[in-house]
Amino acid sequence: MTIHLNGKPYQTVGSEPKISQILNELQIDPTSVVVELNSGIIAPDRFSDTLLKQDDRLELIRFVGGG
Amino acid sequence: MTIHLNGKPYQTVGSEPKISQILNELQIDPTSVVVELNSGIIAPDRFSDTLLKQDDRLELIRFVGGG
Amino acid sequence: MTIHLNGKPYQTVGSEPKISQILNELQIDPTSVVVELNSGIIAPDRFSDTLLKQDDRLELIRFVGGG
Amino acid sequence: MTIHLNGKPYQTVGSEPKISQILNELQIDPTSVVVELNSGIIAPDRFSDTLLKQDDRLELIRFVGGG
Amino acid sequence: MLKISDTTFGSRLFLGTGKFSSAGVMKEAMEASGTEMITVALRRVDLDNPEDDIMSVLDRQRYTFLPNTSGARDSKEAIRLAHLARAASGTPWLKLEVTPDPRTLLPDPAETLIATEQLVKEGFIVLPYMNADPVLALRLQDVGAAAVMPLGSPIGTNQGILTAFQVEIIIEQARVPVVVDAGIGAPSHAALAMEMGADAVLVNTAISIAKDPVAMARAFGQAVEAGRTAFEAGMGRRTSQASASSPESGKLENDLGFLN
Amino acid sequence: MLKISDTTFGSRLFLGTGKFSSAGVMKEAMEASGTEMITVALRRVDLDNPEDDIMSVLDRQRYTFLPNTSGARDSKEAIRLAHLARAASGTPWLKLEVTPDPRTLLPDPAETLIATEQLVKEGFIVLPYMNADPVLALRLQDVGAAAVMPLGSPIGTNQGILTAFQVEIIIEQARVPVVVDAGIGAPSHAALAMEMGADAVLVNTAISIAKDPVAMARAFGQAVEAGRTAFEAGMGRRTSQASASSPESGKLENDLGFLN
Amino acid sequence: MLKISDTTFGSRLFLGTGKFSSAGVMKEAMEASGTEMITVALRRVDLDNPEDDIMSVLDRQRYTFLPNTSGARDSKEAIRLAHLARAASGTPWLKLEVTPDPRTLLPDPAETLIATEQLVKEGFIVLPYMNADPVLALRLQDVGAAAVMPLGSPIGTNQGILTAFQVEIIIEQARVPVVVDAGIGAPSHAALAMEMGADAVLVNTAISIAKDPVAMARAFGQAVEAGRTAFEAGMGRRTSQASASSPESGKLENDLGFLN
Amino acid sequence: MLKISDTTFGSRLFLGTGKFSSAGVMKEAMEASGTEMITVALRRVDLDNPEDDIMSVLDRQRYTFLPNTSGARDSKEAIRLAHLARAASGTPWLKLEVTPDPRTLLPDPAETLIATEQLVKEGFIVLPYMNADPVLALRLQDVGAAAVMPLGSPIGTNQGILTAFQVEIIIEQARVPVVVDAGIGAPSHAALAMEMGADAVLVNTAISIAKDPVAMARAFGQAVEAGRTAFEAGMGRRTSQASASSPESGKLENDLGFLN
Repeated sequence: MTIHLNGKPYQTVGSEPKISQILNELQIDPTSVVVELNSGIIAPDRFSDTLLKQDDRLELIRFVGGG
Repeated sequence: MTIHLNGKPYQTVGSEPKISQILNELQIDPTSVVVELNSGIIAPDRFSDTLLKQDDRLELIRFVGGG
Repeated sequence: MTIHLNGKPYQTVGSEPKISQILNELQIDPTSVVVELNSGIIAPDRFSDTLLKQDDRLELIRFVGGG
Repeated sequence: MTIHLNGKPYQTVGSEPKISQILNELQIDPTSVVVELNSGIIAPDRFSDTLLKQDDRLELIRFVGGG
Repeated sequence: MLKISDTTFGSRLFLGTGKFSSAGVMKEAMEASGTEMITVALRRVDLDNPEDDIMSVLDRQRYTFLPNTSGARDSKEAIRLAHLARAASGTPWLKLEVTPDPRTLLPDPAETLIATEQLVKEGFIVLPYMNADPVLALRLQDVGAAAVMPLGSPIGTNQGILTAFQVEIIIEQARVPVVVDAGIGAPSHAALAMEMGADAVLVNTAISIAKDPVAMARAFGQAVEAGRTAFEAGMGRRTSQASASSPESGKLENDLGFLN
Repeated sequence: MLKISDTTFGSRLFLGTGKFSSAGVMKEAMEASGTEMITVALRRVDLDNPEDDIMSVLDRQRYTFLPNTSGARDSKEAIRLAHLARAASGTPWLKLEVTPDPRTLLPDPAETLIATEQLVKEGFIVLPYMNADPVLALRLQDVGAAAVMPLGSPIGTNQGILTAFQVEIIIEQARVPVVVDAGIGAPSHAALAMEMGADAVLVNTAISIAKDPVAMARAFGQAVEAGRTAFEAGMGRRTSQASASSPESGKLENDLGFLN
Repeated sequence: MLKISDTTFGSRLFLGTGKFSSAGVMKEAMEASGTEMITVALRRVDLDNPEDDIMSVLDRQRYTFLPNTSGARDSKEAIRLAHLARAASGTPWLKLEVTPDPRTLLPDPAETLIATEQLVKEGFIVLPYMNADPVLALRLQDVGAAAVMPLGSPIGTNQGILTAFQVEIIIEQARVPVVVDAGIGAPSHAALAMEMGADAVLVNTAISIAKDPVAMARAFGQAVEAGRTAFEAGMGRRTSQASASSPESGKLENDLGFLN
Repeated sequence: MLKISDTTFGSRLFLGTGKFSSAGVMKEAMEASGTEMITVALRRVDLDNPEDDIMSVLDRQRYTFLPNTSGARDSKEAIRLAHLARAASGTPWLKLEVTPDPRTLLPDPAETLIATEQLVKEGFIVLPYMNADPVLALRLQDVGAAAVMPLGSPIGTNQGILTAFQVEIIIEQARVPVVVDAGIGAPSHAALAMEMGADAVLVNTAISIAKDPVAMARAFGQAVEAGRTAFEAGMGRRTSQASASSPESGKLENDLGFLN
């Protein structure tokens, strides 16, 4: 299944994966990112029960050095 | 009769005077001013047929030196 | 006897006094000043055997705050 | 015969030439230059009767653009 | 040739008419300056001097009149003054001023933007007075400002162009004429503005309160021409390294070798 | 009217003749500038171009020639060049330059003082080029300098009058004309010098290396006039407090009260 | 003691975390600087370096984190970033940046005002980055900005406080802390800001791209303290008249009279 | 580590002792500043206060004393004062001041050069106070000055380093330490001098007449350290082009593309 991850197409392993699975695939510590799904922010406690659908727009954001 | 002329009370000579009469009383050249009556601009060609009522707010404005 | 002390006339107690006597009269610590007599610097060890004569020009100089 | 002209060796046509001859050889208008011979300035009216000797130091100077 | 909206101007010096000692001096100064653009303000008629009318002494054929909205503290007051100005002048030219703080007389960027957008829609030719803010300048152009008028320093301070780095950016990005306004206190300031590439400058008190306003007006006129001419003639860069104007000396020898 | 020694000058702009692309351009630029005082340097004749003579193209009736001693590294070399200059020009006018450091081309104060004193005794009209040093300016006047020429910034840098505070003191204390020299890279710099009360400015490379030297010469001529006119017309002070050019608004009321 | 919203800070130096060569250098520099306030930006996770997480290396107890909205071109984008920042940081602190022009990276006054008003209503502690515009500073305070962050000069230029006259007015009128941001390229710039009465300064690239960032961070920390101490110790005025530090000489007599 | 003649100094701040309100405040300020070099002047004993002796209150082990020749109007008077200073201090250290004009208190370049040469021959360690004249600085080094002390602006004006371009050249060419003296009115000025590469600064009235001289002395001490540290840490260049401290945004896409 294909979603838009950080603006680029991304092929998920299974169909309708959970956000937590995606983070796991990508080896991203869930506590280190903020997640936006189709322009809405998803709270960390919903990562494990939020299913992704075809063409969903998923954004994984975190802090970086800046002035 | 009393109107508010440029923010101050002004006693008109007659009752319900025309704007043109006021200008005449004050010896103001009608072509040298722009007239606002109760916040609406009055065209010069209406000076002679616009009657003033008690408590009307009349503003006589003109250009002065400025930067 | 009169000498010129720091540019002003000064009446000495005795005649032909020594520099050390003048400093003593003025209650000036000899180690705190440099002494010029008639434009020549007098070393401290000569204060006690240098006699002043009428009209000598004696300058008593010391450090003060400065930038 | 060799002289030093403006700091460089210069082979004169004849021996003991006059300054005026040198200027002529070089096609320099005598009124446009000031001449120094062995560090002394030579007046224009002496160009035609001043003879140059071996190793003389001749300087031909003129105005140029400057600030 | 300077062109604003569809009007061309032979002079790049705009003149304010405030604080002149007399109408006669003002008229002479205008002539001496060579200006073709004159700013005026709106005020209530002084009922004790009903004949005192600046427009009666000015040649309306010779000068373009640019009414300002001085006194307005927000976009609403400025728009109201704009309507009065158009009614009084019969022209759409407007120098938009929105200055909420009577102490600094500095312009309000947000209210200026709102008023510009509205007045452009109403058909005014709007020249907004603004802080030297490059982004605001772009926004004002986007909504149709006919020119932008960044300030050099606070009005009346004669401190010149303290905002040089911002004005340079504004000029670089401008799609409409840039008129430097406020703080220009000396001909050298006006010349500098033009050398930087400004299209015009507006000067008032530096001229009107000079000991000899007519001579000062002439001086500003010359300085603006000088600065513009220099801009067009291609000025040299600033460098940190000295270079001789006379021919460089070469290596040193005996005698006059140092001249070479 | 500017007067140096016993000569009066109708223009307060002195022009250097270095680095022009051609004699024709130089002559046109001189005319456009309105200058009456021209500097020239001394160099060895270029034996490969014996006809190349600047004096042949200049109108000696129209301009006063001010030979400089550029290249001199000490008072001895400068005095020797002065003698050559007088022999070549037939006049006692001299711009004294003593610049030991070819990198900065900055003047030597002690050697300049020595050479000035000597050359004045020999009857030269000496205009010493100097660092903007107020005490040195007094000393040079004491030994008979006909004018002093403080630098604005290092020659050829176009950085303008970085030495403003010193030049102001020099002008305040001057008993002879003050001519600001070096670093004047824009008409605004020249105007500023005149507004400060300088008696004249000397400009060279800013004009000669401009894309259009003739237009630039005209620009400098105008700027010098503008600055001088402003100086005489009495300029306003700089202030830190804003003041309106339009009539001040009074206390606020309803309606148009903000206008009053 | 500096207080913003309800938080007090022992250091008046805010540190940006951009462009450090390594996390180790960044941490050392933070410690050397003495800062207690750190800015960070938001970006998409680099999927090729999923472990690369700045927050994992920073001590959240020791520093207050001030997320910025860098990259936002209008109020809408800035507000969206603010929401992400709050979700990521768990705090309401926000450095609001709205910079539509990637070339100058200068802030948009109108959009900044809109976003500030909205985010304050949502409970954010908003520190807007702004042009040094005194009227805008007043408006931002009116809508609830916790501090204002006027720029000294364009970000990354190291040109210092080119906006001094505007910053002085902003400080004079401020009801909230004034933090000078952008362009501060040297400790002397930071000291000057504090001497002017600014409440704090934000520095980033001047430290992070220095040859020795840790030493430079220490230098800025000292300079900020020095400037603040001087401000509180009461600095002398600038004057145009010289006055001796050594006792003045009196009237002149013979001998050492010049000393008196 | 700063080294002058054969003496090394742990602090790059030299302190003048003029105009302190009391000996106690002066001593505390010295300690707070961290200075190791103190200047003093010579004056006739005040016969009405024979015990008033500054040397009795100062720790001669802790500080190097640098007597000045303030009051001297020419080389002869300066040399005479130098002899008195050596007799009074027992050391060859000397800050040479020759200031003929009591109004500006600016130094005389020619007389300073003469006195320096003579006093060096007599074995003095001479630190001449001088106008910021690069050629004079070279000449003074040629005759044996142990350091050069160019002025930043006229003494007591607090105007900072108005002579920046000259001081930069002096530092670049220096073979001995450069100590910026006079006009340093704020810690930011002192930091700037050090950032420029000066070896030390001398401060007096900015500290002694501050409301709180002890705090101000501490501030200057910190600022000098900060400036020196920055100089050694390698400061970034000034640029005219902005550059982001946060990661640059890439090309624009949908959604958060502006972050990338």
